[in-house]
Amino acid sequence: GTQTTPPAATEPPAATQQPAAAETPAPEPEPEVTPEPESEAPASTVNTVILKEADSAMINTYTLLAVNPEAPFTDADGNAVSDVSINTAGAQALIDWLLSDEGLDMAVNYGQADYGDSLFYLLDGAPHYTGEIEPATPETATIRLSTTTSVNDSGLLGNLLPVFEEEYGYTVEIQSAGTGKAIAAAKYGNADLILVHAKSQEEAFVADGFAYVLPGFESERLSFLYNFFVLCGPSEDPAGVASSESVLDAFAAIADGKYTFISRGDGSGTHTKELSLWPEALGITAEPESFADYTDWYVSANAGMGACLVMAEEMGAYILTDKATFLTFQVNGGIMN
Amino acid sequence: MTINACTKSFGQNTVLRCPALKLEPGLIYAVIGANGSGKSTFARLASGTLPADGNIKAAGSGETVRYMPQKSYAFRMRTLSNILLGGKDRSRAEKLMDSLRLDGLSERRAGVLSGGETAKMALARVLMQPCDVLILDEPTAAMDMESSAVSEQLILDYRQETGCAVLLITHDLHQARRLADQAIFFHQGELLETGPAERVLFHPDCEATERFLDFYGGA
Amino acid sequence: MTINACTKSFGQNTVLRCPALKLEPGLIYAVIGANGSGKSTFARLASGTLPADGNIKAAGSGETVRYMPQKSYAFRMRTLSNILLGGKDRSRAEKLMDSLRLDGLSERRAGVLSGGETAKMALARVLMQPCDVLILDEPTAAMDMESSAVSEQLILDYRQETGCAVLLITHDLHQARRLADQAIFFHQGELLETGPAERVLFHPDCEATERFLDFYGGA
Amino acid sequence: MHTALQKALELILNGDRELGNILLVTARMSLSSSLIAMLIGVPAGIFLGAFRFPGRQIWIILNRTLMGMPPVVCGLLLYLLFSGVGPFGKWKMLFTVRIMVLAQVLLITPLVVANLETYVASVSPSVRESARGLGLGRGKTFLLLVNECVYPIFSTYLLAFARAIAEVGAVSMVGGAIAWKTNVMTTAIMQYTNRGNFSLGIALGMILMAVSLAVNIVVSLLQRRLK
Amino acid sequence: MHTALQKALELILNGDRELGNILLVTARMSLSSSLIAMLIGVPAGIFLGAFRFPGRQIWIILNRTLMGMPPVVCGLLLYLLFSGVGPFGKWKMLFTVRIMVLAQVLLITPLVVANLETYVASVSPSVRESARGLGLGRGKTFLLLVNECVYPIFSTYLLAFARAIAEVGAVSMVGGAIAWKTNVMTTAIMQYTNRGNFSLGIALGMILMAVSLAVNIVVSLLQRRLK
Ligand SMILES: Nc1ncnc2c1ncn2[C@@H]1O[C@H](COP(=O)(O)OP(=O)(O)OP(=O)(O)O)[C@@H](O)[C@H]1O
Ligand SMILES: Nc1ncnc2c1ncn2[C@@H]1O[C@H](COP(=O)(O)OP(=O)(O)OP(=O)(O)O)[C@@H](O)[C@H]1O
Ligand SMILES: [Mg+2]
Ligand SMILES: [Mg+2]
Repeated sequence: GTQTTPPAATEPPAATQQPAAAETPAPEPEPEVTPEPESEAPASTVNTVILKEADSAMINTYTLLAVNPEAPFTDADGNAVSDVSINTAGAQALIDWLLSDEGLDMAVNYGQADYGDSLFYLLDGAPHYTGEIEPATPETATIRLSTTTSVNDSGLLGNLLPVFEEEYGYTVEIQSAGTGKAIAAAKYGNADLILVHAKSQEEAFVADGFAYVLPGFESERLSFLYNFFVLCGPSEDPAGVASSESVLDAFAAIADGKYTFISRGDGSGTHTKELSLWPEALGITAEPESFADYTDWYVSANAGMGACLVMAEEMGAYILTDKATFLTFQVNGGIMN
Repeated sequence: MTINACTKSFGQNTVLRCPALKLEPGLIYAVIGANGSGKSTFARLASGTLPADGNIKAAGSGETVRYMPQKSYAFRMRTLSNILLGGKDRSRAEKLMDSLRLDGLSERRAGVLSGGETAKMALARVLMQPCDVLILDEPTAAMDMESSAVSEQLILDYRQETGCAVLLITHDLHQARRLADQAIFFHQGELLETGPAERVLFHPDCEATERFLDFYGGA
Repeated sequence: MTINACTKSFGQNTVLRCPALKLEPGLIYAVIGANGSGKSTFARLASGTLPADGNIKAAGSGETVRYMPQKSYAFRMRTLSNILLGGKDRSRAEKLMDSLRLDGLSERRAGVLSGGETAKMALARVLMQPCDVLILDEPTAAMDMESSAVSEQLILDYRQETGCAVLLITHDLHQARRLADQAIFFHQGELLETGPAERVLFHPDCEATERFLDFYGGA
Repeated sequence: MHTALQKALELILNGDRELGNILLVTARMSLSSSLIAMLIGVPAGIFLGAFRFPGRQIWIILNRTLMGMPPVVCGLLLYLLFSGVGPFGKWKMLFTVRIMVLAQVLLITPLVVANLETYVASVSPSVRESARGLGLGRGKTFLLLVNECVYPIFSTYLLAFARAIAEVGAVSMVGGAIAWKTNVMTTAIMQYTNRGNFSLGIALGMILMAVSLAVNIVVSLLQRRLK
Repeated sequence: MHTALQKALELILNGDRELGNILLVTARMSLSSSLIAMLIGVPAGIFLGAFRFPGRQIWIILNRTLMGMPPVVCGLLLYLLFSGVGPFGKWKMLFTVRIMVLAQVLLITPLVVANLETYVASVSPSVRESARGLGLGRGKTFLLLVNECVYPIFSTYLLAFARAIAEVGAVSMVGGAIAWKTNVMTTAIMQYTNRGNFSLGIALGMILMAVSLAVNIVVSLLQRRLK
């Protein structure tokens, strides 16, 4: 079964709830795979459980950025490229809608039906759009959205976008990849807007001039949703992270005891977050050289969240993940017997 | 050795119909007949390289058979190695190659040999070891006259040494006359006539045989 | 037509050394020699299917050459289609097949034909259209006597109709005598003797030729 | 395994609309790419196997090296070339089925060429000698060689099709696995696996293998008749 | 492209330690899997191509279908079999090079079998007739067939090696692409691509192709000498 530590004080109430997957029927995706009841023996189900969540250090903020059509695009060899075609009108319409009452409402409520809990929460002071939304014209109908796997795999976009498409006549093409690649796609002129969750990378993106301030908004970075990264691990919790003071202590305990830890290692938002949580003395960075001496416990998997969760389950390892992905993974059965 | 009665068809095309046949050890049987009359098919059945209809085994069991097909296959190796596939006795291989004037070619890749050279190699290969029945499908068709004569002598010697029965398919009636004790005549897939070579080749019973032999005079 | 002087080597092994040669239209040249003496290589060079050393073109230009290789290849199609590859004239194809007794086989897949049948198909194929030089590499070696006789007649007719020169490689000296006006003798890759068939085949100048022909008596 | 089978059947019997779309895109992509690869590769392979020309050996080695091009590299190269900032960005081909087909053609053609080359090298001397002896030109000889290769052409087609339908690295890179547009069986399997939905992944895998099996049986029967 | 080339050269010249490890794992994995696949596939292919036995046609179709098994499906199946709760979970093979080799062998062997089968089917009648005529048994005939197939065996090996070194779907699934342990060239390329570091991805791709080219040249020269 799954269990968690009590949430830290900063949390909105909803986030403190343990995912009550078993209680809520999940009719939409696959009715026949019901998540294991909590009472069942751990061996026969997903043994990886949330051990540490809702720490203030673990907030996972999702940000929308519209790609600047005047951005200093360069090709792979660094030569400047002009006239890259970007569907600015489409990107604006999608952002307007996502930040409208309707869009925000749907986003915040997503997950209630399947997981008994929201997967995303509204950020305090999130930008809010109240104006008109441009309907599609033949030139602007196709919107290229580059986003991270967590947003896509959690089913959030699949739930929201059909409503938008239906109402305004757009088609949104979603490419999902790790944050690093999602941002690179935009830099290569292959996206009209991006939806990512790695502050430092977003700021670099803005600093390089690839984003711009949409009319009616104040900032290039439109952070609007958040949820939490969670530290997961075997239910036995040999490192005792569940009872540690803070998530930083938890990471220190893992490193101290050399308990196996799975790192995404793929430059994703989750990876970026993880790197910031290790004790500085270890010197772990994205560079493989930096953890060459820790290979006995630090497993850099360079894979998607799903694959890493699988590996964590398999190795009885600790892992950092975003909560939405973890819940989706769990509802889907995670491991087949 | 006995060859069981058998037939061979491809689709509805019956290519061979052959009654049971007894081969006496030590005799040479010339197998003659027009192109497409089923001689090679007969040889394949008798040698066991092709199953007869109903998977009947044409060849009797217990006897060893050696068979030189009409199209000699040169294995992807040296000429000498090809010959040694027929038997391990190196000195015999060298003797055979000598008599067939293949001695200069023992290290040549067998695949590049000329038509006649390939035939000689295949003959040497099949003569490397004794057997009970030796089946030769037009062994000398591609050979020059000297090699042909040598080959005939080698076949006679082999028969002498091993006491085997020999089935010799040939279009060369001179050759048949020189070598054969018995003759077997195939006509349109039927075994039409068989008997002492003298009789079949000179005073055949069947009209078809006679007609076939007519062209002999012209040759 | 002229054949340029040329040589052919494989590695350090020189297989053919041939002086320039002039072929008169309307004459049949018998090409004789022991196995491996280079006859087929000569035919390949003369037909242009093999480049001579230094990529010299052996055959003169302007003349059309048709060539039947020693190993006839049956293309993966019906017998009749195979023959029609040689020329489009369907009635001629049928006439040729009739005379060669291939008429029942026109719809058979050429790949399954017997050795002699394949040779006859290949001969018919090459005789489908007129040409200036016809090169035949042991065309009748696999044929029965009747087919052989028919083939000889077909070759003579073809020569008559087209006035072409014919290079006929053969081990059958009877055949050479019956058909050839001229004879060319190869010995160990050298063109050793050439001249009127009468002389070369009966009163050769060279000792090697004489030795080669000796076995003729025995045959 | 059992659950997966059940799911596969359910998906098919319920006529799942998304599955239908995925199957359609998969079929479109793998059929067109394998056929185009054959159209280019068969002639090239026969040419390379049968005719001697200067630089032939280099072409053969080059082709074999292309055969070893990792799909991810192929995908990456095309991605860069067809990106908005790339030289062909204006064609707007990224994330379409067309570019997926292009990537597959680049990956499969060398395979087809190599297979044909190997086979033709073994039959071409006799074929060419006989064809030349009949005065047939290069064009006719070439057609005859194609005809001789019918059996290996079928086998090669199966190989090409198998690769086209099973490939994921290049296809996901240039196609983007966009739902309802460029999502094919393999990328869908990846997606489900990434969400931890293994049994749905296996279910799709089973459907894919069933499609493969059906194509195989049809082509094998055809091939048998032609032998 | 230019930047990528520069990066590739830098990586090599600097003797990058991680690159060294990746190359080593790649070599270990692709050499062993391609060789094992040959050891199984060559005999099986020759057997299937040369000898008639009941059910042969079914085996051929089965093999062709296995040829179409998507790497991701293969990876997924192995994953399920070797995961902790799977039947072979006790062997603790998941996320090791050994299971990557196993996955590759499963993927490559059918290819090897199909290639050999096609070739052998064309030479086997003559070979078997002659061998039988010399009284050679099945074992010797089999060895002769192997000897006749040396040329296609080399070509097939190149194909097998190319697939082994270029595959990414199955390998990443069962191997986990763990840095310093099971990370190979293709998964490393994926990694850099995922981070948006395309030119480093291309640089690795170039190195991979260079390795491929070297192997090709060596094998082609060997093959030429043996012809
Ligand atoms: N590729 C090659 N490499 C080495 N030697 C070769 C090659 N091809 C042919 N030879 C040799 O060249 C010689 C002449 O061959 P050719 O086929 O011309 O003989 P031929 O006179 O036609 O003989 P036959 O009467 O047996 O047909 C033979 O000894 C043969 O072994
Ligand atoms: N697979 C097959 N399908 C159909 N017909 C076949 C097949 N194999 C052989 N034949 C036919 O069987 C007949 C007999 O062939 P076989 O090879 O036994 O003749 P042969 O007497 O040896 O002739 P040759 O003197 O020309 O060698 C031929 O007419 C041939 O076309
Ligand atoms: Mg015969
Ligand atoms: Mg010859």
